[in-house]
Amino acid sequence: MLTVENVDLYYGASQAVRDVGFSAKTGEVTCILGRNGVGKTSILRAVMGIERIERGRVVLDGDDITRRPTYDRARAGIAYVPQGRDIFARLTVEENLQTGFDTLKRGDRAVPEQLFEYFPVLRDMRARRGGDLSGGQQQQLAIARALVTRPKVLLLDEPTEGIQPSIIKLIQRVIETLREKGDMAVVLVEQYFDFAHALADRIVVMDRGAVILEGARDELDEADVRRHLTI
Amino acid sequence: ADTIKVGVLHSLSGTMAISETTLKDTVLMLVEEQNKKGGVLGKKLEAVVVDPASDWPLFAEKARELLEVHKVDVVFGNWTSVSRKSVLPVIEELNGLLFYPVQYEGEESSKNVFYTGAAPNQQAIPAVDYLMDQGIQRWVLAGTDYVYPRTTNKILESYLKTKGVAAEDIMINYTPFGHSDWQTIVSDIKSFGAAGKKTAVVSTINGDANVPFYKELGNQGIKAEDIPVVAFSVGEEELSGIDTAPLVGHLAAWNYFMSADAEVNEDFIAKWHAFIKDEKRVTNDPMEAHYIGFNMWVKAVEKSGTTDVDTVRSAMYGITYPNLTGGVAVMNTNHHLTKPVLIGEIQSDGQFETVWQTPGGVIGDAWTDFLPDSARIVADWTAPITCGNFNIDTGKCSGQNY
Amino acid sequence: MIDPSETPSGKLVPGKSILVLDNVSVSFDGFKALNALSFVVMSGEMRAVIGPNGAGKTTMMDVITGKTRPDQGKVIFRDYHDLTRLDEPRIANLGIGRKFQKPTVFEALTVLDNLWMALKANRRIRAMFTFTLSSANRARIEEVLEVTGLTALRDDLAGGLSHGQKQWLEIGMLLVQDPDLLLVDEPVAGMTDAETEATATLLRTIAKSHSVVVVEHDMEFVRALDVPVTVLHEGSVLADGSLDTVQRNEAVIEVYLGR
Amino acid sequence: MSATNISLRLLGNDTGARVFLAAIIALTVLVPILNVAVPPDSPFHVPTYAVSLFGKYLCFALLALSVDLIWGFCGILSLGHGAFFAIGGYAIGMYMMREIGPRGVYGHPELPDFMVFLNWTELPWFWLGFDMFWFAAAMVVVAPGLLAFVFGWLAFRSRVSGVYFSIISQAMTYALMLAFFRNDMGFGGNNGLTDFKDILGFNLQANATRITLFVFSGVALIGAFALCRFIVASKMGRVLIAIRDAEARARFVGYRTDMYKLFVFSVSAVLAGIAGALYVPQVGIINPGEFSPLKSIEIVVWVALGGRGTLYGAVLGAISVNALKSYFTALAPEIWLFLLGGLFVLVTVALPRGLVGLRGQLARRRANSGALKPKLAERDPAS
Amino acid sequence: MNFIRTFLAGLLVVLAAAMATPAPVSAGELEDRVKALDAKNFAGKGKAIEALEALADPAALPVLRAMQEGLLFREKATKRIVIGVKAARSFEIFDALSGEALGVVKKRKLKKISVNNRLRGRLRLAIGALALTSGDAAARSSAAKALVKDADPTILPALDRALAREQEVEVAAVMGVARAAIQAKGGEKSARLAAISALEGVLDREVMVVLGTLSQAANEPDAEIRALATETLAATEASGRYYGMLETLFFGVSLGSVLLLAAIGLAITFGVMGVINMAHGEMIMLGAYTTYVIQQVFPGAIEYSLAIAVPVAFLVSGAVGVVLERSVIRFLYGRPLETLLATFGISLVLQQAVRSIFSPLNRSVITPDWMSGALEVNAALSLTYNRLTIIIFTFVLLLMIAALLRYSSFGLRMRAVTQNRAMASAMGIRTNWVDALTFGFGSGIAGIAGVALSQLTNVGPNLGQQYIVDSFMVVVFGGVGNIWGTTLGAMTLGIANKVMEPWSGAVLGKILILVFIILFIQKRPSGMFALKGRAAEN
Ligand SMILES: Nc1ncnc2c1ncn2[C@@H]1O[C@H](COP(=O)(O)OP(=O)(O)OP(=O)(O)O)[C@@H](O)[C@H]1O
Ligand SMILES: Nc1ncnc2c1ncn2[C@@H]1O[C@H](COP(=O)(O)OP(=O)(O)OP(=O)(O)O)[C@@H](O)[C@H]1O
Ligand SMILES: [Mg+2]
Ligand SMILES: [Mg+2]
Repeated sequence: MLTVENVDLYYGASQAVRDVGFSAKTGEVTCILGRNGVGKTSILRAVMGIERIERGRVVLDGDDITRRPTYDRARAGIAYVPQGRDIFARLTVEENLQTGFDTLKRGDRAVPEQLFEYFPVLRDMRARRGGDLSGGQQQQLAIARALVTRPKVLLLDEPTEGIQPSIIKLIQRVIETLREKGDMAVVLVEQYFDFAHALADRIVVMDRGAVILEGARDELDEADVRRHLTI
Repeated sequence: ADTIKVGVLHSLSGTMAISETTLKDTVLMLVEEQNKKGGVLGKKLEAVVVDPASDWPLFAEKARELLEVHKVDVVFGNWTSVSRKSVLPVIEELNGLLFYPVQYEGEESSKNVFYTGAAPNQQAIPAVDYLMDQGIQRWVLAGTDYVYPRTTNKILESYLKTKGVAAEDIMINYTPFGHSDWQTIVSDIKSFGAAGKKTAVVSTINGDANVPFYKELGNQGIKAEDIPVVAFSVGEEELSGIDTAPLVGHLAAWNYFMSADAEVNEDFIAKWHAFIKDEKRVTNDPMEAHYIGFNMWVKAVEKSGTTDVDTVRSAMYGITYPNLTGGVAVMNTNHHLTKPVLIGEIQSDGQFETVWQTPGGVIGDAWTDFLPDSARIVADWTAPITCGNFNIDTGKCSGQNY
Repeated sequence: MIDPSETPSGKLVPGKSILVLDNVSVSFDGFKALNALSFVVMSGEMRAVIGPNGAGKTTMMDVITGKTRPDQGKVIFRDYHDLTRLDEPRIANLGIGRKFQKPTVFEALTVLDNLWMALKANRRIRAMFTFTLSSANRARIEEVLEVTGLTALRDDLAGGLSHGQKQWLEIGMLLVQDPDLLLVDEPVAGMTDAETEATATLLRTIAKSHSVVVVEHDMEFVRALDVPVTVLHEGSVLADGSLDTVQRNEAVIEVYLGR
Repeated sequence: MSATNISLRLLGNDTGARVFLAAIIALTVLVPILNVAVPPDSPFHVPTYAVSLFGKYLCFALLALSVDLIWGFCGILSLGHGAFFAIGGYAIGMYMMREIGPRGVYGHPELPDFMVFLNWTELPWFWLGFDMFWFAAAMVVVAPGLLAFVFGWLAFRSRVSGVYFSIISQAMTYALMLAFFRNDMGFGGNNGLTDFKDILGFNLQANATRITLFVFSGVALIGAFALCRFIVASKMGRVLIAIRDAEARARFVGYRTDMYKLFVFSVSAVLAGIAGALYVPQVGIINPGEFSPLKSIEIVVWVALGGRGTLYGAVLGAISVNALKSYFTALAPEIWLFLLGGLFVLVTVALPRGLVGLRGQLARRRANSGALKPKLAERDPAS
Repeated sequence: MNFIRTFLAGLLVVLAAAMATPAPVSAGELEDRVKALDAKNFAGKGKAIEALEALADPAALPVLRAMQEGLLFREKATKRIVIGVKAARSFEIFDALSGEALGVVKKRKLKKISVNNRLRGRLRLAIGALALTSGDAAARSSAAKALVKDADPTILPALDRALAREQEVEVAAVMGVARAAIQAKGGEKSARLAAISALEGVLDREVMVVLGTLSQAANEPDAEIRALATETLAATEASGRYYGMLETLFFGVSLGSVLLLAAIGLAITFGVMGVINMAHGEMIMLGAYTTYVIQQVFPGAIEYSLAIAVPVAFLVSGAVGVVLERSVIRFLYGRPLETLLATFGISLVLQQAVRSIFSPLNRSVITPDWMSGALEVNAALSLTYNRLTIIIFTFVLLLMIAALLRYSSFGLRMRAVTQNRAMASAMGIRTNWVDALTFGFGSGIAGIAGVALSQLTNVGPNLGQQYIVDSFMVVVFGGVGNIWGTTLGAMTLGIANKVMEPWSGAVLGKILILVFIILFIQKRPSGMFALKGRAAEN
């Protein structure tokens, strides 16, 4: 289980995240919603350790990982699908997937065949350079790459961006499967409300860097949530 | 001032540090020696060291600093010609006194500079004479592409031709500074030398390019007995950086070799070793040049009783001082020295064995007699001529800045 | 150098094609990204292009804007210019503007400067020194800032914008550039549903006086645009027509929409 | 990072530039006065030694400025800018050689000394016209400008950029160095051109000439600074930054980036040429060493040290590095390289925006304010 | 008929020569003549050598050899002629003739019997003549080879004697050539014609000179001999040209591998990591100095010194690289241009450090015996061992690096980290380790290059600067970030340079190469092996 407590984050002098806290339980999907520029990406980056936080804690399964470097967090079981994909452009698709091996024990270092079933296009393009792929293909690769590490916590930053409808449906099913397996906590940042709402167990709504609404999906009023996203 | 200041203008960093650092140490040693003897005119000498960093315009700046800021009475310095050319206007403008210790291409005689290294007639011509005497008929003139080799080769070419060497028996080759891949050239030399006539290479290759050149000679199996190489820029110090085993027998022409069999020399070497605290360090020709220049200056200052440049300069003419190789050097009125010329063969221990020596001293000639334009010019800084470039045709001096 | 003013122009000539792609093919190391693609955009028309990931939509835009040279085929702009022979700035100066799939803005410039840069104006070097902002232009920029919701961020460096804000900024740049033909690659990726609607309205307004090609995967958005749709697949046209016809097309469902 | 500075300046409160301009103007005015009007024994007297030293620094500053214009604002890292400097220097050097006339050592009425003793019989064609000052002065501008134009045209048109551009610019200066080293080229070989006597009839060693040259250097620097500021403050400046940052994107907005680059590159080369032309009469020698790639790298180092993309940072960098060099080489000849090298390392690590960033950094210790943190994707190493 | 007569005549000569073998001379005679070697001047020494040679006593061989190598001395006290072998600041001496060990003496106690080049030539002839009867086949062969060169008819009887006795086919062949070369010059016409024909295809330059001389009217009155000589020479030269081309190719490849060696570390630190590493040259320099230090520390193991130096240099330069990365470079990722400034500073510091520690003078690095000399393919083509070694070494190194980058997981991590540091970290890759190791690895490789380069050039504080510009040129020319590009770039530049050099000269050649690079980059703005497509943009 991932817990974020009282996080403040600054870019230079301007504060992007204010006193944000939430927790993501294993076997659940936690959705972070909010308009553009409210700090969703920033909080995920803070969890991953890419952005330094000024105050607050990040706790994974009881361990305080606030001071740990990014790669240690990855090794501890957090995987990240960044916004904008961040594919290793000059590595092949295959190699992109293999970059996740460092988090695995030697014996486990293989790309699960299942990933190619989720994203068949990756199989066809195994030897192609990541940077040559189309936008949507890269997005699929980014998700697959995160799954290679077999994480305990999966951070997804707008994973459906640029992906064709049929695959979005598929991703939805994949996330559902992962939830059902019950060994992973999923944190999903999403703008595509229907998609998010369909998947979410818990919803966190952010505005101007702060959490303004939080709760189990079923407890929250959908219209209320939508209202926060429109103004 | 209560001390007499001696400026030292040698590069301690950059490409020339390799050669010039030793000269800085030499001057420091000479100053220390002199101070042990009580200094000059009852005053201590004080060395002012600056680092012109192998940067030619910086030489000019530092020279000006020495003269204007530190007010030195004399400067010992420079190695490359271009650095000398760069400081020349400054030294002349401020009426300083510079001792230049390195063999060079000549074609210069400044009122304010004493040239204690060899002029071309004190190195190149005797060396070629010696080789001709050894039966050499074919010549490779190999040099780095800059003024000194160009001039020297020009002089040699015209000299060889006057000696009846045919044009096809002379091969001239130039390489860039720091040239390091000698395969083709050495192979060419090999073929050139295999034409039946005895062949020699006259090398004016400069600086760092020598090591790879000699290594390539060794590797391609060119032995000194087959094609000897006589060099004008390779001395003991350069050899100390090379594995000399394959080079035995190649030649160099200088006015001084460390192996010279003379009491003063052994003395000098002992002092050098003591000063530098390293028994393995060698001595070389430019060091001797500074040794002679420094001591002549001391003598001249004592003689004139002042460090005033003009007085000291007049006192310099005709001053003698013992060479380290025996005999005495004389400062001529053209600001060049009379010195003996020695030809030595490289030994496996990195020393030279003198194989030939001019019977007496050779007068350094500022303006070579082997180029038509410069043959008409003489330098004489005493009356009635009193200039560094007197044209005997027009009877006038030209090119003076004062 | 072709000066745009010297060539046949005029904003809208109804009933004439503004852009014709004729049998265009592009391949990368043997892989055909575009396969004999032919495609016409009429003057004043807005057209949506959809298709599976990797169908060649972005590549098509690359070809039109001069980024990628096709192996074969012609791209004719306004019946006159063969775009495959021109370089990017010339094509841009002819009146073709583009929004990239991955938002690309000038990160070291402020939001305002980004708009300034894109503003329709003489792009010659000489003109740079005499350039001053006319009051009409000033008003236009303010208006665009308002539309894109960036007014408050006008003096921030574009590099510090969030993903969605960059997306908006790029749309804003396209607006001030005011080209005759707009190529818009996935404009609403990363936008909230409300913003998506706003964007659709915006595009519809623009389309009244411009020709527009929009690429999107968001079917709600495409529906909101209410324009003819072309479906690309494996580098050529799979189907076209209204969104409803296309959505019922079995092949489109199979490769793109999913069941 | 420099972009903040730029935006600030556009808002009109660039104190740095104002302070800088004032300082340079003061220097240009005061140094001659303190040299001429103040008696030598006064502590305020500026010796002639210092005048020519400062004059040299000003030329270097101008050179650094020219590099900052292209590197700081347009991202063109030229590792061969020394070539333009040297060419400007050669142009004026040739004029001064011709002006020696029959006063050379061999007394030849026309040929410079080095030609006489290498047996040249007549002046090569490219030396013609250099007996006229206006022609030489024109060449100071035309020759580097033309070379930059041709080189830049070739390079920018075929979109050579980033390190590729840097390295071929280095190849250019390297090739020129080797060529000028050759005695056959007719530029005096490795000794270059020396022994100058006067310029426009004024004795180079006269104090008045020296001071005039100094003042000209100062004026040139101020003028060039104003020009550069004008360029970067106009819309041009923003286009240049846009090109630096995302050249491809700028093309899609309709800017012919190759032409823009060519323009600033040529302007910059001309400035470098002028710097060279002012430098040579003051140091009294021009030789192919100025073409050496290492020298060109040094120029870039001055700019980086001072702070890239601010113009006055470049000037500050050039002056401080050279002043330190002058100082250290006399004070600590044996270890000055440790000091200078160490300084370079220290500045890069501790002062990411160079010396000019120091002020801002002290003011805002907290976080690297305003600085763009690199996003996930890093920039291309070449930019 | 004619043939038989020649044969018989030959046989007779051989027999006569065999019978003329002088009787062993008295020991006293030998000793006197050895003493005479210590003459006052070189002319006197020359006479003494001739006199000694005339005795044709193999016992004189070691004396002459020692004299040639400058190891013959007169012991000042006893006036004895001795052979000295250097032993740490003093000499171990042996009696010149008996070889009896006479103990160790100080250098001062000995007076060297000096020689000059002319004497060395004379000595070689004498040694050659004596060595023809030596027990060692190689010695006989080289003696015979030397005879070709000095081709002197006076040696003919001795040569024939040796030829008759010779068992080894190859040595006999060399002797045959020598004999033909000597015979071709004069004597009976038919024998001369036969000798000339026998020389066809012998690529030895000396032989060609003989033929060349014979084909000129000025030297040879007989038209028939002239014609045959001309014809033979033409045939020989044709095959010589072919080998000349091979030689140029070899030179080119060897220059190419030097360039490659110098650049390959940079291909990693700059090409892969994007650090504009101005201190690269100094890493090479450290490697070269390591070689020097190793040779100083193990003076007895010169032959193995390079083998020891390679790993040590890798560790030394690599460790310095790691330290630099951790202390400086790591603060500069994301600011690649600043690395230029910092590494420039580092390079100044390292240079000055070496100057302070080792003095500004060049250091002498010894070439092990197995690397000196040349592989004689034939007389026209010989490949120097040091170059051969370096070519092979370079390629082995290259393959190892390429394999590491391409196939090892370290290579993958390295590429991932340098492409996107933050994302690599998010994938669990220890970026700080990988960065340090990558930079250390590139630096270490530069150090290894330094070991090899110490065999070709100066080992001094400027070593690095010599190579830095060329290295950048090669990396960029080949296409940044591509090891194969670097390789092909280096080879192209090397070969182009060597093909051009003979007709343009070294200086112009170098300029042309630079111009070529500039123009080439216009055509391929991202180097030879540019990455194409979208991947290149991000
Ligand atoms: N590198 C940066 N430097 C400065 N400011 C930044 C930086 N990255 C983000 N910001 C600012 O921080 C705020 C939050 O950005 P963030 O990317 O977290 O938003 P978001 O919620 O993910 O938005 P979106 O939905 O558009 O992706 C924004 O106002 C943005 O301008
Ligand atoms: N340089 C290249 N090398 C190899 N393949 C490439 C290259 N550029 C594009 N491709 C391939 O061409 C195809 C078309 O890509 P394109 O970006 O045009 O797709 P798209 O329709 O825009 O997809 P998306 O909806 O995912 O953005 C993809 O399969 C991509 O992998
Ligand atoms: Mg975001
Ligand atoms: Mg696309």
